[in-house]
Amino acid sequence: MKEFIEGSHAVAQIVKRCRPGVVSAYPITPQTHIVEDLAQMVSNKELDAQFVNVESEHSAASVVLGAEATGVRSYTATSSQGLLLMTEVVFNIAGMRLPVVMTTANRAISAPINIWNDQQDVMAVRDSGWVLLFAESVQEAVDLHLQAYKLGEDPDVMLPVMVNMDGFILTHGMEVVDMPTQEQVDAYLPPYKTTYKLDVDDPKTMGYLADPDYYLEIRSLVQETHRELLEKIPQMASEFQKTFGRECGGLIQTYRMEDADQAFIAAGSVCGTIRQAIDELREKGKKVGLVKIACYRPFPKAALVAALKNVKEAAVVDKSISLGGFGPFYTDATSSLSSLGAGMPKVSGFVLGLGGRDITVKSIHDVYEKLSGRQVDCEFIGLKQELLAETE
Amino acid sequence: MKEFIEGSHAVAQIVKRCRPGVVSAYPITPQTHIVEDLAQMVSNKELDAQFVNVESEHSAASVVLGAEATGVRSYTATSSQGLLLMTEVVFNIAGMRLPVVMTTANRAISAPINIWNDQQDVMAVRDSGWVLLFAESVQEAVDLHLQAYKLGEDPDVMLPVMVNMDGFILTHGMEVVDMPTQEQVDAYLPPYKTTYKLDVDDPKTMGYLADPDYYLEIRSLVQETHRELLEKIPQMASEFQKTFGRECGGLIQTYRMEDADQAFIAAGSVCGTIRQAIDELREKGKKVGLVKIACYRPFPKAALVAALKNVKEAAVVDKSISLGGFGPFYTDATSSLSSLGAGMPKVSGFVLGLGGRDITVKSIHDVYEKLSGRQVDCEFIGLKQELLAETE
Amino acid sequence: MKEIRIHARAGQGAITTAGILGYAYFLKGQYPYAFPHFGAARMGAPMNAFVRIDDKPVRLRSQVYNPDFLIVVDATLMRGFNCYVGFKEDGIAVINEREGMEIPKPQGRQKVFVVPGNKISTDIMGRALLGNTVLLGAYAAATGQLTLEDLANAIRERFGDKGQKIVDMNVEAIKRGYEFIKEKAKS
Amino acid sequence: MKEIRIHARAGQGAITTAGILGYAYFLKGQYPYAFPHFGAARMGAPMNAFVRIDDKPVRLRSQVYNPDFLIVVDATLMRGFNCYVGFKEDGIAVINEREGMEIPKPQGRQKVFVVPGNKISTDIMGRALLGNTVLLGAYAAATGQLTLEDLANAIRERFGDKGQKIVDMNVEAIKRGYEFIKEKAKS
Amino acid sequence: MAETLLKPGHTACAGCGQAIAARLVIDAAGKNTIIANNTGCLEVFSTKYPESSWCVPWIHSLFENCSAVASGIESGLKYLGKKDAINVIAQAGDGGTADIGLQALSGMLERGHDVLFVCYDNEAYMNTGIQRSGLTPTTSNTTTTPPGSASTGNPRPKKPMPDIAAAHGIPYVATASAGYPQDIQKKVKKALSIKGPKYMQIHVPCPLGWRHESNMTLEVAKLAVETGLYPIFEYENGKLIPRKIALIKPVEEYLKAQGRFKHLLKDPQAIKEVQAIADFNIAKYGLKA
Amino acid sequence: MAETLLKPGHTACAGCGQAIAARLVIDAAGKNTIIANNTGCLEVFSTKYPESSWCVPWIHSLFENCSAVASGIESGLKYLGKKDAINVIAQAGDGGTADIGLQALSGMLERGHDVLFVCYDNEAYMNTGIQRSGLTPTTSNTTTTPPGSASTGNPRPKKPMPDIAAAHGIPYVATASAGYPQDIQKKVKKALSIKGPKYMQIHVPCPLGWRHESNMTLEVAKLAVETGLYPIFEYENGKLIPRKIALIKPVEEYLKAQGRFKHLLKDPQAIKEVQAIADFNIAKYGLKA
Amino acid sequence: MIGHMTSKPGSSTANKTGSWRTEAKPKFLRKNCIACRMCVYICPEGIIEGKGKNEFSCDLNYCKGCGSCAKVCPKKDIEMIAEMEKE
Amino acid sequence: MIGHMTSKPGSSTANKTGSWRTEAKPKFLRKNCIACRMCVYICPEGIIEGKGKNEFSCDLNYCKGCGSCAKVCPKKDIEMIAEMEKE
Ligand SMILES: Cc1ncc(C[n+]2csc(CCOP(=O)(O)OP(=O)(O)O)c2C)c(N)n1
Ligand SMILES: Cc1ncc(C[n+]2csc(CCOP(=O)(O)OP(=O)(O)O)c2C)c(N)n1
Ligand code: SF4
Ligand code: SF4
Ligand code: SF4
Ligand code: SF4
Ligand code: SF4
Ligand code: SF4
Ligand SMILES: [Mg+2]
Ligand SMILES: [Mg+2]
Repeated sequence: MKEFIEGSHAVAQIVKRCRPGVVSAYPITPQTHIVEDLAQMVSNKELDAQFVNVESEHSAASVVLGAEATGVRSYTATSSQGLLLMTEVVFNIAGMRLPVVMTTANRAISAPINIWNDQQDVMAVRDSGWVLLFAESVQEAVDLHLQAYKLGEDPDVMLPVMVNMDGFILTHGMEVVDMPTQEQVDAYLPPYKTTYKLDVDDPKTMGYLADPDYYLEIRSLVQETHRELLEKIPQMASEFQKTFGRECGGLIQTYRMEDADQAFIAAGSVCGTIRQAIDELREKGKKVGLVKIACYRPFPKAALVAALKNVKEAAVVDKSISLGGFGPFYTDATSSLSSLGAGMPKVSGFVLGLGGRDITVKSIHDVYEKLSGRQVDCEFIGLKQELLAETE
Repeated sequence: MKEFIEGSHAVAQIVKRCRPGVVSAYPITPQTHIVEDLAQMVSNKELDAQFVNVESEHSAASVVLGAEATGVRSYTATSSQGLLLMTEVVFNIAGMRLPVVMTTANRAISAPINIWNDQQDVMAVRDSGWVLLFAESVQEAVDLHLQAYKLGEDPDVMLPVMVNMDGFILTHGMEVVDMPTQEQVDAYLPPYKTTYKLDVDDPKTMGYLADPDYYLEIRSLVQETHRELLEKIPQMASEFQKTFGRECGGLIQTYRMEDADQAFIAAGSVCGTIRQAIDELREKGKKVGLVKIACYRPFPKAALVAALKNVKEAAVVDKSISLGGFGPFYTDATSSLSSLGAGMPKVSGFVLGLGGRDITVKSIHDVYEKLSGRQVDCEFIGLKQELLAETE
Repeated sequence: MKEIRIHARAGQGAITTAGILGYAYFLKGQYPYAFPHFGAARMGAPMNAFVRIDDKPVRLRSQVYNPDFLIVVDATLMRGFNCYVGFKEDGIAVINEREGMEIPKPQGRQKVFVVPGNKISTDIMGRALLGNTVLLGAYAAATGQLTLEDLANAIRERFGDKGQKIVDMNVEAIKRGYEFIKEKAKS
Repeated sequence: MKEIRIHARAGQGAITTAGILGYAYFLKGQYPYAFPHFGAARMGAPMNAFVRIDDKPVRLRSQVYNPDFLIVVDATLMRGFNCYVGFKEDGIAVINEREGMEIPKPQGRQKVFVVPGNKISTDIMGRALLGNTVLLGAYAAATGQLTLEDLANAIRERFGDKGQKIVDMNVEAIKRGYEFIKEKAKS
Repeated sequence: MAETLLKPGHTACAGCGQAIAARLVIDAAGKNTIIANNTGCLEVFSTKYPESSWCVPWIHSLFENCSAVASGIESGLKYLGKKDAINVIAQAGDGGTADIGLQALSGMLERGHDVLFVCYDNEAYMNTGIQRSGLTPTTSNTTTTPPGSASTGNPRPKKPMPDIAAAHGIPYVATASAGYPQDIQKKVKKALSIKGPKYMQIHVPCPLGWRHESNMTLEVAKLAVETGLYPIFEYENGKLIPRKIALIKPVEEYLKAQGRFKHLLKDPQAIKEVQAIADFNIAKYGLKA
Repeated sequence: MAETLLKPGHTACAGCGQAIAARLVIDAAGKNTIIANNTGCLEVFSTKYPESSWCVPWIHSLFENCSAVASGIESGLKYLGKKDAINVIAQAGDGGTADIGLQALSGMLERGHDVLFVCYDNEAYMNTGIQRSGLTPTTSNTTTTPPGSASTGNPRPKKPMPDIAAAHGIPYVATASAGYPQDIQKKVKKALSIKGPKYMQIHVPCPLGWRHESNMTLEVAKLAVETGLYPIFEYENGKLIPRKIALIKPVEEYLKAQGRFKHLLKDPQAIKEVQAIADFNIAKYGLKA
Repeated sequence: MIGHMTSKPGSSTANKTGSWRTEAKPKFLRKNCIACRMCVYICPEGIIEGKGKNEFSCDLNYCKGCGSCAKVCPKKDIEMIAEMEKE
Repeated sequence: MIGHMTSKPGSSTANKTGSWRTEAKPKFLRKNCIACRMCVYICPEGIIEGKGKNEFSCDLNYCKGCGSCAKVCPKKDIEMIAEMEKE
């Protein structure tokens, strides 16, 4: 059913319809509305779940870890500093292969402190083993949560899934969303059943120590599962499309790429602004398109290469940066595209929108202008020169 | 003066000679010997410093942050879970531009828990803005600490520096080390002086909130400093060589690369084993060499490209992995090398030694064998097939 | 595509207002995207909310720099700050009147309507709480974008669970705002 | 390059032993690399220490799989575990005797010396604490790698700050181990 | 301009109790003071770049680590031989104190650093929009403990943070209230005259989060004290010194002044339970005059 | 094989007090128990893959979060409607309890989860090689508080963790000792019969870290109790119930049994100070028979 | 390099929060003032000054009009008046 | 997929820690035993069994020879004997 609804409310609604048994989170802007809604639902008995108000994100993640290990579907959400504070647990949850679902309301990280949107936070855990999905719109955020549970809880997967949605832009943006009904959700997502749990009738030991004789193989199996996900995720997207009649998820999505010889590569809500810019550029006769990274881990190397093998130039739009290195999307993308050898397009890397610096259509045009110029690996767009001067 | 000394003792000695005013750390294997030694020195009045036994790594990092902000040279060391637990502070220290020096005794990360060596821990903070140096030997670990303080405290740098040394292999390995004397250290490293500090006579506000109008520029300046470091670090290495008569540091180091048409790319102690393998391969007439990443952040793109532009094939040896992606060295290296366009060598990526799985000369030969085979991006070396089978 | 910028102080209900506005467009079958922009400050500090409307889903995620329509919830905001920045040449603004505050003159074909929102609200319920709703009625009349019924429907949907009385008062506020503009147009 | 593997239980001083051994080589101008390998277990569990020696800095960082020399600090380790795995064909082993423990036979040209380390230690100081030191003396004699003086120098440097008595006892232990082998060779 | 070390131009809400108390604290401490501040309203409203309201050296790092940062500052000053001349204050909201910052605080107390910790207790996470903290009182309506068919607001009792601090065996613990400004300053001065770790917790009404008029800050704070819901006391070397209440008022008077307790007013049973908490406090801390 | 829920084959040091206590605890709790265990000796020696000593469902996540993991387990069981039939125990060493795990523990206590927390107090970080923790007693020689010309070992007092737990207002707090095995089991059973959060702290000698013979575990534990250095008591709903000491022994008897206090034996002043701690405990907890 | 990493002490005075006031502002009547300083203590902006009786005033550049001073004055010697009213 | 993520209950019994013993092992004399169970309580390995008087024994497959049982036996009915000695 179509609704005009705030992103956070929409996510809370879909999470509720996924029937988690335990919800635990710690407040941080701009994630708060999601968990506040869930708290209200529990208070009103609309949602039969244990809502655990913890004392830090480290414990929020640990509570859902414990609940999930008890065989109960769990949910948490965080952002920015919260994600950094729970880093150790985030890695641990993946290593323990517990299919927790977490929403990250993407936000800048300290120092300096800044509550606005970018995507630096999620990058800090891109090695952790979580499946990392990125929503472009509120609709996608909703649909990805549904897919996240189904994907993570697949007995052949058993990995946690993070749905990234840009803070404020999507969490606080109100949009028209086709909300899956409870019936649809129940039909799509079966209750969580597993034997991998703490059960007094079948007592297992979880979270053991693995010495050098065993560790390598155990870690390699996580990587192996990610490799398998490169098949499963597109399958899931096409099934989803069949069931719900909407395109959502998958590894990548493309926009006007059929005949493109120039392309943007990006993820999240900025793709909308890029689409707008592309339409304008197309009107001027530029053959430009977009490859949207819908799933960042596993990294969709083959899909990306296939989508870009015919373009001449590409610009990667990163809303984060590996300081002293490059934008993470840029690095992964160029690394992957290098497999094209001599056929690799000329790719430049741009960093935009850190700390909520507004990304306008003009920003995208600025990137486009530079696409054909000197190749750059990590150029900031939109710097105010007067602020760069030494102040003391 | 030459000594036969355990890596941890050697590091503690050199740290002592750098005269830190505050040392704070939390114990974790295999970092413990370093801080235990420092504790003993303080207890014996050999070192005039405040030794702060904290309640967690999060606080260890916060204590040195506070001390450094008071204008006092500080030191901490950690490893693995400890580094993950202090992630938020690690990012914060760099964002606040406090030139803390930290030793990371590199170790695997949970789950499963494993106390042995690999380099997954440092990778979790590779975006943070810290300068990341890697030691191949105990000698290098010693020398890099000296350089670390000088580099980080440079008024034009003001960034924290992490010296990575492989856990057990270097921290618990005893080796012959030419230890810089106190006089040499004093001559090389002046006392830390700064106006960027908490001072009741010049009261400044540190750690403010920066909104979207300011944040982007402030972050970009960290990146800019990293860019400048690409010049400063080689300068520092050649000055160091002049003063101490030893090669140490710099961005990269090469071994038998003059005429090489095949190369390994690696960092840390595994480079020693690779050198051994190279010598053996050279005896068989293989023109193979090594490019060692001595500094990982800033990432030495230009140096790497220059060193490898003439090789045909290269193998990246990662002792870590971005699960669902590739080895971090592999990704950064191939991304950088892709700037060679059609001239880019064929590069394959290998993951070795996670969780302390011993890397032998044979392991390196195994990698070498695969170098000329099918190009791979992330192949595990040394997996025991029997452990990969489903056990339940 | 139409773009609306709302100026208010944190705590003055700009987001709710944007939400109702968006909802009215939604009920008409259009695709609004409404979103706030906060500073770091607290209750009382200036902030914005934006609404962007199109007949297909809005993808553009940037703030609104060249609004077609302006809604100024609190005229004191115009003290020392130019709410008209980027205002379209043929834009229409609806401003909540504030005693003693002079409203800067618009330029060219821009139209500015000063509406005694708080006064009308006080008329209706004894307090100024409905000021924004009055503005919405005025917005509909001034821009012709929405009918009274569009807005009343939106109010009913959004405030339905708050009780009939709240709904009625809000609908009344909308009507009064609407009529105020219509009256003015006549005069 | 020579490679030595030490078998011991955690807590039995294998690392100190490796350190002294390395130190003796170091004082001779060589480049030892000595390092332990622990399991996750506690005091009493089997563990290894390794020493690798060369006349230029040792770069190879792997464990020792094909030792030239073996030192077994506690013969009970050989109960159910083959300490000879990978032992070089012409390797030399020095094993601390343990009453009632049978020592497996070496193969081919391998030489194995069983030394009553603990007994000699008890002779010297009333306790078995110097057993490892005795083995070092025996190692020197059995392998010819080091002289008595090399080891005594190492002891003096490493234990100097523990007082003359400790040094003397250790030097004595080395001598006795050394002589034990020399005697044996004669007989 | 008025002489204070916390300058105006900050962006706190009108009537903010925390802004009042923070100024009283720093003015009592004086200019030879270094402050480490956790994330929270106070930090946000006083230090938006490129401006700052602080006239003393001041640092913010994260939400949870001001105690550890202050430990580092104190250690640095010790190393420099300057500690005796300079006060170090670590300060935080209730969330930054009793929840996410508790461990760092406990470590600081346990290690015996010469630091005064000040908790500005507005009884919820205000900076992020009024979520429950460990110091949120029972039944309070917050966005994460909303009343509903299955709930009367926050189900848990207020965490006895001063007692937890005192249990560490530190020399000085005190509670205070924005309702009694002079008392705050007296206690800050007393605390700073004592060597070692000190803990102060100040009740600071938040018009936004508690939903009271912006001019009611002092009144509301006083009512909390006068009803026994916010006991004012000191522990000097573990010895309890209560501030007696001349005339104890019924808790309704406090509750009805605030929107966060509005849902209680039709629920006499819930009010009784809150009264029981006040009675418990009055007995436990000997508040009866 | 002996009937126990903690099987042999684990790799604890010979004579390990923690191994003794952990077995007593789980055997008293019984098989309908789920354990969340912090990193530490106990976790490492009992669960090296592919083996495990535990016969109950057991989970380890990290060094600091067993309380939060247990909170999650308890919440999961509540959701499943199974909580009443199943005990949840969170357990950790002293470091995992009073230092790095304190905040998660405090949060668990404050939220009122029905979980028993057990701290195995061997008074240092043993798993990493005997570093000081918040529960390391004054003067103890650890690798991070080594005696030296400027130090007599650990300079700080032992953190009063049971009092800190009790200050949270939880229904049951108890100390126990490996010197009194039956008492441990009695208290575990009592604790599990009470709903809500419970805290138990068990003194467990560590032959490796304390440097005593492996057969002295029980003796040493008893001496700690008999000298007043390790007071044994319960707080039932805040009410103190001490275990009286029949014959109070001088602290030397305890100190001289252990290498970690060896440096004190030539330092009568230091011994006096330790005796003062015992005397303080005896007075504070009413230990005199 | 790191000049941009600090803010200057007291620099927030550049931010004239008096503009936030919308309804009311305080008027110091200076009639019955007993110089008890309660208004000084309680002002969240720290902008009330004065020494002797009837000498108190506030800095309207920053006053947010919270009304606390008027509320706490024991002598009712401060009054909140309409914002637009001339003092 | 996740079978390798758990260990089986009690599976550590595969690890015969009796091999760690180097010096001494307990001998249950079974003469004066009063079945007080102190040895059972105190054994860190949890390997002492027995019900009635003089019926106690331990499992030497796991006994690390710590000597605690012998030390605590109020009747001195357990003795530590040399490892190599036949029982
Ligand atoms: C690790 C982390 N988690 C969450 C946040 C978000 N956050 C910032 S301030 C705050 C609440 C502050 O509450 P309190 O300490 O009570 O101070 P107040 O704002 O109420 O004065 C929260 C949840 C953060 N900055 N960092
Ligand atoms: C975040 C983190 N920091 C440090 C460690 C290293 N570490 C593991 S166990 C341990 C000490 C455990 O001490 P305690 O809790 O007292 O248990 P014990 O081993 O003494 O029984 C330490 C420091 C870790 N695993 N994780
Ligand atoms: S929300 Fe509350 S604490 Fe924060 S500034 Fe406003 S009144 Fe003060
Ligand atoms: S170190 Fe201590 S606590 Fe750890 S296993 Fe050994 S005796 Fe037990
Ligand atoms: S509160 Fe009133 S009486 Fe007291 S100083 Fe202020 S104006 Fe004067
Ligand atoms: S109204 Fe409020 S802000 Fe203004 S002077 Fe009075 S107390 Fe201060
Ligand atoms: S301790 Fe001694 S007396 Fe008691 S049961 Fe054991 S063997 Fe028998
Ligand atoms: S010697 Fe120790 S391990 Fe062996 S049975 Fe006796 S108590 Fe148990
Ligand atoms: Mg608060
Ligand atoms: Mg311990």
